[in-house]
Amino acid sequence: MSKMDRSRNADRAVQDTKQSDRQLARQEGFEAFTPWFGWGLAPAAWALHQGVGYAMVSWLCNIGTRWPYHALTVLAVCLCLAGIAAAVHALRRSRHIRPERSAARMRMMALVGLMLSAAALGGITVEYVPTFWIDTCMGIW
Amino acid sequence: MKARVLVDASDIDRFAPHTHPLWWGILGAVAIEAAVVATLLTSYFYLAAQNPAWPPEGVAPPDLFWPTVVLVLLPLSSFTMWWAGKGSDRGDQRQLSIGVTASVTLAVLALVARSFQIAEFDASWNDHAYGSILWVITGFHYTHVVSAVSGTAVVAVLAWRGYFTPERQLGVVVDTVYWYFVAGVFLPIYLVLYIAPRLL
Amino acid sequence: MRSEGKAKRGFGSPQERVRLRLLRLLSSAPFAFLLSGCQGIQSALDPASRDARLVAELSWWMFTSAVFIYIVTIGLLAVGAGLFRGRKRLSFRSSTTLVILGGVCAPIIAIIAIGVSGVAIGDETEGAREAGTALTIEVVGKQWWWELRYLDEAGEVIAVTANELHLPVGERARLELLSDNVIHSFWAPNLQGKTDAIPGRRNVLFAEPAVEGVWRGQCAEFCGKQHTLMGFMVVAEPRDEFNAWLERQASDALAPPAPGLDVFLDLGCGGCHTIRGTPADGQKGPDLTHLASRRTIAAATLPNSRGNLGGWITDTHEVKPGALMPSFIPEPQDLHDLLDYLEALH
Amino acid sequence: MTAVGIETSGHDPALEPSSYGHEAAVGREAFERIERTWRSPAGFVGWFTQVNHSAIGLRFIVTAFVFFILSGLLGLAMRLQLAMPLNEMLSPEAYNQIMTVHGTAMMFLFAIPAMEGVAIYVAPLMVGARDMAFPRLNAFGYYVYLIGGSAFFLSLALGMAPDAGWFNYVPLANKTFSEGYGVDIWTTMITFIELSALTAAVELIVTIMKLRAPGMSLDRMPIFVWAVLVMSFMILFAMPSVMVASAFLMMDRLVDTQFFIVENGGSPLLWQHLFWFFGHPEVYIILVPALGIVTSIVVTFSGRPLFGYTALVLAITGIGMVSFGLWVHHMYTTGLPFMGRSFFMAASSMIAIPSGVQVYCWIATLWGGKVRFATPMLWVLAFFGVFIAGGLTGVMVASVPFDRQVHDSYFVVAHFHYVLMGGAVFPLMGAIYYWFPKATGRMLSERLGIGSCLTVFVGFNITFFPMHILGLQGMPRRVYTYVDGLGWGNMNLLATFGAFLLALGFALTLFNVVRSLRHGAVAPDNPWGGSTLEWATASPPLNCNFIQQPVVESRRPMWDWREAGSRTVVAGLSEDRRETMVTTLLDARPQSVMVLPGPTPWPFVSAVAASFGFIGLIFSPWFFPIGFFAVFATMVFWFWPRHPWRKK
Repeated sequence: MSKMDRSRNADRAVQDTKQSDRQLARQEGFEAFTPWFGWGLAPAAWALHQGVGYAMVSWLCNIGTRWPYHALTVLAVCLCLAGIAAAVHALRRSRHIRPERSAARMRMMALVGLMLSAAALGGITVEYVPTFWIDTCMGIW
Repeated sequence: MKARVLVDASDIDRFAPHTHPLWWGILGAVAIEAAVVATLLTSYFYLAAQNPAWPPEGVAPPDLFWPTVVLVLLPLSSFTMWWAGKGSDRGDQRQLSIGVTASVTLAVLALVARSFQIAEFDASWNDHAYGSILWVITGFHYTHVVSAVSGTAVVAVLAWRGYFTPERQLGVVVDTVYWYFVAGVFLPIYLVLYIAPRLL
Repeated sequence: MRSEGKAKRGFGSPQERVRLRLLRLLSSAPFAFLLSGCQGIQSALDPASRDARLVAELSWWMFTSAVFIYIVTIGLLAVGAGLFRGRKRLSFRSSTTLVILGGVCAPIIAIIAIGVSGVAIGDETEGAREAGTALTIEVVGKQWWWELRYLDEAGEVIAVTANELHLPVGERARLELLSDNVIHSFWAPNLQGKTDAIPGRRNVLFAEPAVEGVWRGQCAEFCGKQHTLMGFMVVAEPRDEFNAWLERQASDALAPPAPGLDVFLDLGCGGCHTIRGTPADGQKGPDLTHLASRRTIAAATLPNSRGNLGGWITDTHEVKPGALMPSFIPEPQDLHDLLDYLEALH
Repeated sequence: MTAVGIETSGHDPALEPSSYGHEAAVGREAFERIERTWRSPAGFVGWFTQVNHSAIGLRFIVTAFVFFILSGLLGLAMRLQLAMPLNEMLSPEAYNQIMTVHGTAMMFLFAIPAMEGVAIYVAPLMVGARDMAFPRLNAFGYYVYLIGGSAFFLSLALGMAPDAGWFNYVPLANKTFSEGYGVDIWTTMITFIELSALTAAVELIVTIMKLRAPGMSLDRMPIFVWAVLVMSFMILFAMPSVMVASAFLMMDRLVDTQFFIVENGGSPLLWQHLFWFFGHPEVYIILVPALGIVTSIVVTFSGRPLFGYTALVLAITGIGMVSFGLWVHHMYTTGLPFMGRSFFMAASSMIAIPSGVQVYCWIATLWGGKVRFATPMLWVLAFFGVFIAGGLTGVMVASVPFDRQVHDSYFVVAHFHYVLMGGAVFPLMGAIYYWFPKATGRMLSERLGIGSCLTVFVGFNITFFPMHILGLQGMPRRVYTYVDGLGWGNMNLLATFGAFLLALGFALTLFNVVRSLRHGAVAPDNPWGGSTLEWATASPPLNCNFIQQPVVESRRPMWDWREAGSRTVVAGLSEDRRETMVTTLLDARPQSVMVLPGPTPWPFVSAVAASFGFIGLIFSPWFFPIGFFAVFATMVFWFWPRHPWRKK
């Protein structure tokens, strides 16, 4: 294989061993993690809302008020919004990233993170809204 | 079909302990263990919520002295382990051997303290669900310290015999990661088993 | 609604049943799915209460929508995968539209429908509704039969019976589900969805028959060897008939002491069974004080007849393998006396 | 290239070369040297030392299907017993054991290991690795599975099988109500077998994250690999829950702990929560890789790139996430607060969105393509027909009031067979027809395959469709018989008839496999014209998988290479030791080279030591320390540090 072949393939290829992920991350700093936020925040927000919400139902019935549950929902929604914001930021940012291959990968991660966060937000909504029509103490004997 | 060579691997590093897949494998094992601990602690709170009194009437929450000793000893042993790893990175066999041995000694002391504390438990495992979960969580962690100590003891023996070259230090790196986990996981256990019954 | 007579219809000779069924199957196989959904004294499709009717209607709505969605999806697949040749490839935009409409919008509509109907019907069926739940019954799951304790307003036990739940028509009865052994689940599909009887818990279920009738129910949570034959009957009757029934159940045994009672006691039946007003006061098995008033024996397994009763006593494990009651084989005359006595326990 | 790449033309497998010239690529001498380095030892003793992923993966698949046949026969026995009311073919004792073993074995001994087997066999090939990251751990996992599964089935032969159901609800599974060793065998053997699932999960995660061929960044990974990755993470977080639960139950029975004893502060519902927190993700653990299989087949047989790659990754990840938030829908009837249940009603119906997205992405991919209806594709079509129906009933049972009627009735039996058979077994059969040529070098008979697929599809629907109606007519699950006169006889007889048709269909495939191993047409390297890397090696795969590790520049390297007329590869890997590339997590840039260990008996010895401890635990708690130190001793030998390769 000639030198010329090699250089012609340089952009498409992966000969860029010197520029590792870690170096890319260092160069990007905090930015490198933003596409991942949605992946982490969405399940966390949903698990928090569902798990803690579920565990607190009997207690809510006892104390006769629902504000802790509303507060929990606000917290979970904020987490989802943070995930969405980070993903949107990463999407914008990915335009400036080189090589193009890394940018494409980053766009995909950000897109999935964005949609996961949106899905979690949807999940929280469909769990939260019906509770307005449900008596907290129903089914507790 | 013609082959076009795009990557030449002949010069690439063959010994890369910190990016070695085994390092990721141990992270996987740690994730599993962490999930087990989380399940155990959740079960603890679930059982607590199902019972009118927790610990049950007439049972005192476990004493704080020995667990606190363990809480000091285990991070200390992690520190010596880290120091040993530093030595290993530099190829300093002596620092590795001393560090690892110190860790094993500290952990054995922690085990002794833990045994005293188990002997002091006010509840037996077969009295009440409280006793059961208390013993099981404690036993789970005890077993892990024993396995970490046994594994590290082998590493220590090998270290004194000069077995680890910079190419072969993978064992040390992996053992260290696991050690951090075993030491670190005691903190949530400590908070749940010893502090929570006093606050709730 | 199904009458009591029909409830007993089925317990015929097994060979004959099989032959009949084969014939019926052959003649009606193509329509079997459609026809057989509409009958049954233990069926969620034949509601006898408002609760069950709401759920049945919900079911039909869901089935219809599901069939519609199924046909549309499979139809699109068939068209797309080349049912008609020369179908053009979808552009990126139409593909996206397809995925968003079919994969996101349709499910969202389904989720909203499920949520709204689930909350609304759940609220109707699980709530006490009007406070008029004067009647409280403790339903205790046993291995493998049901003990029913009727309570008065103070929560004291008035009457104890087994495997036959009587309810006044048009009133909402509160069933409190208990167990002192394993988990059972009380399910009378014509009246209400099921709820578990779990040791250490007191779960509540409401039953409100809208019409007179007799239905069957069954344990729905696997509870050991004889989970299968752990049935019960539900009888809905007008309030005055119910009152008369309850009054009789509350009384001591109405049968006069007879030779059969001595056989009963000599065999040791009293160690497990209670006949109020006699020395028999065992707690392990069903209360037999008014045994003859029940329609079935062995937890709604057999019709209550002299022959079945005799067979049950002498060959318990042929009828119900694994049952905790041992078989007894008394002298023929003793058995007759015993059966005479048991049949007199009205 | 756009994410869709609609423009790319279809691929005709007839144009594929029969071999990509593996020997010619490096020359005969080097080829033989590399193959010798990677060869698995032969012979009886050699068998116990093999570690190559292709060997271990095949073993997982074959063993899983043996268990599938055995549990399927148990299913037939149950159907025979239920063919008519008050049938006395099986005693309740026998029926309950058979029912428990059927359920447990189908889940733990067939479905998960079969999916893992396919993943272990295919995923490393698909990512272009020469083997998995921890070959010896792989072998260990297999022996654990083999020993545990065999011991479990042996208990049925000995008549002491567990009989408290595959879900083992306490208090029924407590010592008081389940005497004998049955439930102990369940708790120990299941925990033991989970160990194998966990090792496979860690192994797959690390292999996928670190051993991908250079250039295969995360957005170029085949969907199947994504699915395997998600499955592995799900195993990682779901299995510990059931391990803890079964350990609790084991201890309750063995050393009198009180976790589930109500009188002493225990809670039966704790078991249900822990069990279903595992049990619900479990069905998605089985489903998710099947979705990957379906995607692979759809892409190959429509001959065009996948529509909605990102959407599918999202759907699979979303299913993984949502599946952990559904477990309480198995407990709607346990008397939990209604508001609590409403959360899970919402979450359970949410799963319809990712499922819908996938189905429509596949439809869009197929739409207008030149679809080839070969057997793998037929199985996928059968999957559509069955799985969509199962998914729809799944959305129904999410509804609390509806579920309170059908819960624990035959409706649910119908529902989950539609989902599990439709969602896992049909794609798995498709996978067999799809990858059989790759694994054996022989094609399966198309004729027998079509016959098998049709028979299975018809038999399946005759068996399980009537169960929907039976359930609504009030027939509860887990009953060994039913009294006459409730109108259930016809449907049950029909279902039994269907079950035999179903069995016949599977028997046809079995016959096809056995026959084609000898007499099948010889398979070329890429018989279906697939786009992913497993088709780049010989059929059956070379010992080293790839004589030169590939370099990837898009999502469909095989099609790129065909167009360009040349392959892109890695050079410079050693010929006389087992080397494979380690690449970076995200963009798969070359990072280092890993030297893999060769054949060794230690995993087997270690697995035997572990099984000694676990089987002993059925009888005495003292086997815990004994097993612990026995395993430790073998592990020391296993991990004894040696120079990464023999010095010349």
